[in-house]
Amino acid sequence: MPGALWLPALLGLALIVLPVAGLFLRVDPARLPALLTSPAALDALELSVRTGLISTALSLVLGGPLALVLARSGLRGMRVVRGLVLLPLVLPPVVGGLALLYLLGRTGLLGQALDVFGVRLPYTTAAVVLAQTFVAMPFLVVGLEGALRTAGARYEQVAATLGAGPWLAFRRVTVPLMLPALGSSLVLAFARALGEFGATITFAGSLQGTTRTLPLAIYTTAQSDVDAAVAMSLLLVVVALLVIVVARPRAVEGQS
Amino acid sequence: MPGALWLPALLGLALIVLPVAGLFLRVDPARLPALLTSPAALDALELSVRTGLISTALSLVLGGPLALVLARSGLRGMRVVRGLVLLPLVLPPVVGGLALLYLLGRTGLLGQALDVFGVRLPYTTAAVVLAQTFVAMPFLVVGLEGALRTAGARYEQVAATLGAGPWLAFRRVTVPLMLPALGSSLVLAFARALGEFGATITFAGSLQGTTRTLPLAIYTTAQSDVDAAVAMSLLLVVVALLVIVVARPRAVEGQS
Amino acid sequence: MSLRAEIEVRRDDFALSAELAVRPGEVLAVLGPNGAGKSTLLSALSGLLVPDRGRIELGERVWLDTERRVHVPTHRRGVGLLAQNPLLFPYLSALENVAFGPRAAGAGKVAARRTAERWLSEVDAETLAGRRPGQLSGGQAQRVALARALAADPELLLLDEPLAALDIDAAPAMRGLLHRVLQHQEHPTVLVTHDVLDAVVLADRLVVLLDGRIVEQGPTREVLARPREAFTARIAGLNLLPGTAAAGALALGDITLTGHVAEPLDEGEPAAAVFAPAAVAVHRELPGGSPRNAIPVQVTGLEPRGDVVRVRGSVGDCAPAADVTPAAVADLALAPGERVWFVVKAAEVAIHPLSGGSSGA
Amino acid sequence: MSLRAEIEVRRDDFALSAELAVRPGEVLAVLGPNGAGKSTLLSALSGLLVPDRGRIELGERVWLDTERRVHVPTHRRGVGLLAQNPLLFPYLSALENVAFGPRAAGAGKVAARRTAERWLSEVDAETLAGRRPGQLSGGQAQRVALARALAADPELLLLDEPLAALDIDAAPAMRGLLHRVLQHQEHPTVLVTHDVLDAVVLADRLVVLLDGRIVEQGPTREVLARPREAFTARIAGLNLLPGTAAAGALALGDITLTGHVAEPLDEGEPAAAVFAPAAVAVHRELPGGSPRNAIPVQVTGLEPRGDVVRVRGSVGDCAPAADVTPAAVADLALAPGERVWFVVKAAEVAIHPLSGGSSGA
Amino acid sequence: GSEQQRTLTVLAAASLTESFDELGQRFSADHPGVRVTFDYQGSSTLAEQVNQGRAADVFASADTRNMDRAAANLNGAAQPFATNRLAIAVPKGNPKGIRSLADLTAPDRVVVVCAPQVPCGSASEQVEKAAGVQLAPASEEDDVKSVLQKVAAGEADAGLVYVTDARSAADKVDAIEFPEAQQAVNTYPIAALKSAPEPELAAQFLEYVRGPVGREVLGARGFAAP
Ligand SMILES: Nc1ncnc2c1ncn2[C@@H]1O[C@H](COP(=O)(O)OP(=O)(O)OP(=O)(O)O)[C@@H](O)[C@H]1O
Ligand SMILES: Nc1ncnc2c1ncn2[C@@H]1O[C@H](COP(=O)(O)OP(=O)(O)OP(=O)(O)O)[C@@H](O)[C@H]1O
Ligand code: MOO
Ligand SMILES: [Mg+2]
Ligand SMILES: [Mg+2]
Repeated sequence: MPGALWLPALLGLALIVLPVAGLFLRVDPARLPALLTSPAALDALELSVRTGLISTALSLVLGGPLALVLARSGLRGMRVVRGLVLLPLVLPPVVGGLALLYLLGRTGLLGQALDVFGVRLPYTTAAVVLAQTFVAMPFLVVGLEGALRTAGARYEQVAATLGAGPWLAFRRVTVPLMLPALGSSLVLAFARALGEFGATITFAGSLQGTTRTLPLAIYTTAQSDVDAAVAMSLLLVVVALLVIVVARPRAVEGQS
Repeated sequence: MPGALWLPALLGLALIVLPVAGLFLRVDPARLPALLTSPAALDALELSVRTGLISTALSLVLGGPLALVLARSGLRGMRVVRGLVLLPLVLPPVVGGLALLYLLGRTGLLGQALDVFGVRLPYTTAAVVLAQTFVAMPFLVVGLEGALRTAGARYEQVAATLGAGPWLAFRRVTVPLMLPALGSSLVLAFARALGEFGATITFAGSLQGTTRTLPLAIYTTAQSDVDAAVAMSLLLVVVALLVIVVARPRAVEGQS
Repeated sequence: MSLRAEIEVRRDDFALSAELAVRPGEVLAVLGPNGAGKSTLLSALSGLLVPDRGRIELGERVWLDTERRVHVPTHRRGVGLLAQNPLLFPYLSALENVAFGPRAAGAGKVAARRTAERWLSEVDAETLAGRRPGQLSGGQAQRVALARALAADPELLLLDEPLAALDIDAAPAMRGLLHRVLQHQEHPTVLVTHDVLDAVVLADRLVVLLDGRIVEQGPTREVLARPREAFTARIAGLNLLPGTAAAGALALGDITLTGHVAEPLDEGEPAAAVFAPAAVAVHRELPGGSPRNAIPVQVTGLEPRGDVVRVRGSVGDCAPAADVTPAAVADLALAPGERVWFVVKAAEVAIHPLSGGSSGA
Repeated sequence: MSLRAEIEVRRDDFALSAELAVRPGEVLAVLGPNGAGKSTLLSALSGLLVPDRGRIELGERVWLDTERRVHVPTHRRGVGLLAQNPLLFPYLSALENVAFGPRAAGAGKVAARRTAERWLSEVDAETLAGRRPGQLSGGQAQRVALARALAADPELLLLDEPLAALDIDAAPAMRGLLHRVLQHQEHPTVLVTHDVLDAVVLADRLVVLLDGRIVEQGPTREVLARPREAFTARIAGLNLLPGTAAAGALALGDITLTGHVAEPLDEGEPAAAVFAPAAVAVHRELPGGSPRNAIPVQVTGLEPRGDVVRVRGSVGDCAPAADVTPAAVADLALAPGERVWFVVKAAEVAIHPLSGGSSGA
Repeated sequence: GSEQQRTLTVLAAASLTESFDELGQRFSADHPGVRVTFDYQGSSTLAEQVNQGRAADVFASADTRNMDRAAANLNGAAQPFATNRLAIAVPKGNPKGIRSLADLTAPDRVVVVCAPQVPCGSASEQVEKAAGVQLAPASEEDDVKSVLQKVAAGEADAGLVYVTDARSAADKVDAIEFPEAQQAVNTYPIAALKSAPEPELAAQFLEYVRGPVGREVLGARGFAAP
């Protein structure tokens, strides 16, 4: 690696780390314990972690196969589908939330149908999960698809010559080969789900304990007390770092 | 690929495509031309594309080397740095904007220093670019780093045995090997920059022609006319799809 | 179950067109120069590559029929392919790699492990069981890959240079292993190799592929003993000089070679003189005395071959070789560029008819 | 500039400890079984692997000195490595791959292209210039990789099995190319091979690596003519039976072998009898008549070798071989498990002292 | 004539969007060569930006609290220019027949309000207290427009919004005024900023907003005079 690249690398790191660090230097340590253990903060934290995990799992279950289809089906038109998958990324989250609302809301196309069965999504925790999945899944799809294409189908072909059918090859070849990429894609998706704000507030609303996740709580708090909001962001950052740095299984990082 | 995976894949695709499609079915085609060619929309579009491209370039210039350092330096502590790089993803964008404001604002740590030279960043187009870079760069870093680790250093080692120094190996081996991953990472970063809202409005404000990008214009419009805002989102989606599906050079997609 | 295949593959500037049949228990060796299409042939048989046109059958089962749009995917063919690149699964240990096939065939964990252990020890790699492929040397990886292919116990075994990268002890050992395994199985096997020894030891029949086409085919020893193509002759280690038949002899420009004529030959028919390099004596001057075949050549190269030196000469388009002792090389002061006589007794020369107008060596 | 290296690499259950010196223009062949550490040695010399302990010098320049913490990175060593896996850059054409080295050395686009074209045609791959590595056959890729390594014109050339995967025509051609190239250069070369022929044709000196240690070293023909290790003897194609010296003979348990003693030997000293398989006759019954060496063996295997059959026997820990005609095999009804006599004339046996207590074959 | 063009920058609470857009146009028409640009955001965000040194001419807040936060950066005292009060927004046609605040407590009503942290939310708390009702909202939004938008989309049966907001969406919602709203009248202050690049224009704009044109435009949108 050319040594000169350290300069832009450090600049890039500074651009990310300095603002965040500066933010947290503003937090008054004396107020911190009270702020972080307030029921509002704890409720929000619990809700965020719970919904974040569920929507990451959902992203995996739906997005994983989608990535595989994109990378391996070899069908025409996959270029366009690949573009479509990125839509939630481009749309301002609020518009994404609107889109979900218009589809699944009481008057929405699918929402009306669901209403018949007594299922109402808006204002529920399920809506939070859906909103988060909507914005987080593309990360998983894009990350996995790239890795699948880079890895190519060689090993899956070897598995076929050893008599392994598609499922076995998938379980015993594709999945283990993808573990490192899966790890980083899951982390991306989880991080995005954890930070999701606009789509959630639009589609799910904001009610403590039910739909007010940590980012929503932070935003609401910021309306009256910016410093308290910053302190709450600290909570979010700590949780995220915990997941990313500590909890992320080593195995998933791949052999270095 | 197991055929049964088509089911969750299609479900995932539906989760993304149906809401967006539903949203756009609501747009009144008669109003569309007027909405899309209003000076407000055109100004915002132009600003969005311009800043989006610049911040994508900036993400590349700073984030590319950062990815390389993360993947290749082999230093201890890279785990933590990798976590730090994901911070902008986790932070609600508004908090990210606040962080930038506190760092680079007039009273900010760096802002004070810049002020001495007469440089004021917040509420300028440069601030839009910074905000977008802040949120978009992690995508590039994570995407590239994953690909770099997957590819391993084998080919760079071969280059070294052919007498290529780090720079040459970087230019003629690392970069071409990374082209497919670079392509998808750049698209992700550009998409994220294009959709960026919270950090921009907080750090750069929302002034037509200067800092009011398309998502901000959509937001402002939504205050008075949700349907008009949805129509403007259509513009955003079309631009994004154009970039992703059409303009994205084939070469960058790698050999299939 | 016997294999019958008829395959056509077209690529930019390469076309493979081959037709083969391998009987149950039979081993077919495929020889041919680099780029002849050997690996392409195996890809097509395994189903990893779909030929542009063709038909493949194993026993009653039709694996491919481009006309009727039949294409059975690889994993349903029960085919085993050892490719040129070992491609061991990088995240599995050597043992787990070998156990993959038995597991895929439905064996339990313990049974698959036992099978894998047996095959690993067959290829003399039991001590490597726990290693990841990244921790294996080139030859070790090759052996594990061989064990993996054999452990899957396929109905059609395809081996692409299974003995490449092996050391001088491992190669004969693996060849012996393959010999034992292949001899006792009822399935057909196709074996690609560059080493005629593999063909001789392991194969019942032999196919020579040149530029995508099969140019020779038949029982191994027969083809090697009566090579019709210069390439075949070279792999057989024999000299083959093509010319036209004359009464009990071969006309090669203004040279006439006499020898043993195996089959009746018409005068003027294309034919070739075949003889071993060991049968060739090298002389500076044309020797007198009893009638002998003497070919004037220019020395083009000297290659030590174990305890003899192979002297390569050129005459017209042909490059016959002579094996002589190092002492003779010194005595004769042989060196590239020198003009000498290759002398061979008529009793050592066999004259064969040549099918078609094959060109010189 | 000569290469002097002293290297120690430790891995879980493998340790390499080697010391070598290669003079300018000299070619050192490294032979050894799979997993002996040959590739590891080249990795260390090239700088891709940092040894745990050691010192590497090329001429005046110190590339590695673990004590003084000197480690010159690979690209500053001017070293060229052809690894066991061709690893052609997948996004470059064959020509661009070969031009990579010259470009890295600072040559202009046109000049590098010309150099690359020249080397491509040297390896007989000029028609492949525009192909991507994915479109090359195994042997074609190997040739392009060879051209790429040579085109870089390194100050130390490291070749790991450069002739693997090549066909029967390409292998001698490439060997000839290497011979020409290596003969005329002033840089040292280290050549890893499994083929003794490569060593004989290409190398001035030879090192035999066994289990990470150098067990034999010296001028190629000398080492091959007087192998002290069974492995060396096997690669040399010679039988080597280790025992203890007796007056003009070798005691091997209760068998005594007489032969030509090259150097004075003390009685009881470890020594070995060396003879060619071709010199061995096989008999069912112990033949009478003039004094001969007769060794009772059990047949363990039969391997056709071109026009002869190599009969492998076992006696004690040793596995001597005999080359006989197929007719003899049939006459004697030879088969594995049979007990026969290997008979060899005293004039064909050389008795060499053995350094250290090397074990049997 | 871009050389002569002067630009006035106004930071205004989001609830002023339609009124100020119109005011801006009329101000430009009355002052040739002057362009007015607006940045509409939540009042608290704008106050924070002003405190972080944002250069602008005029700041119009939706409440006095946020204006007070920015006091140190104001050029002269803030002056009230409009008031606003809450109304119940219901989907067009009032399908659930809502008449009063008390009607919102029925168990199957989906009600959306502002969070207590934002001005409209604290106003909602005050009117609840005054009416002696305890709402169980499905969501507490961060701004009025979100509340309005949920009602307009039919996702809520009712929401507490400002009269002005309800009127701006008159084609989608009906506004139901209720007496307790008088207990939480919200005052909008406006002020020039110290950092103003165009202090003169800023003063003129302040006058304009508080003058007859301003009153007319604001009044038409439902604002009351202070
Ligand atoms: N993907 C491809 N596209 C175009 N040509 C190809 C491709 N793959 C192989 N070829 C060409 O097809 C021919 C046959 O290749 P194949 O790999 O079958 O040769 P082979 O007989 O196995 O040679 P080797 O002994 O070197 O392994 C070669 O000329 C090769 O260059
Ligand atoms: N990364 C590794 N970790 C642990 N052991 C390794 C690793 N790489 C190689 N080895 C072991 O080191 C020994 C030497 O390997 P090396 O590749 O040098 O052998 P080699 O002489 O080149 O063999 P071959 O002829 O098969 O190529 C082998 O026993 C091998 O299993
Ligand atoms: O106008 Mo506000 O500050 O969104 O209540
Ligand atoms: Mg091949
Ligand atoms: Mg090796």
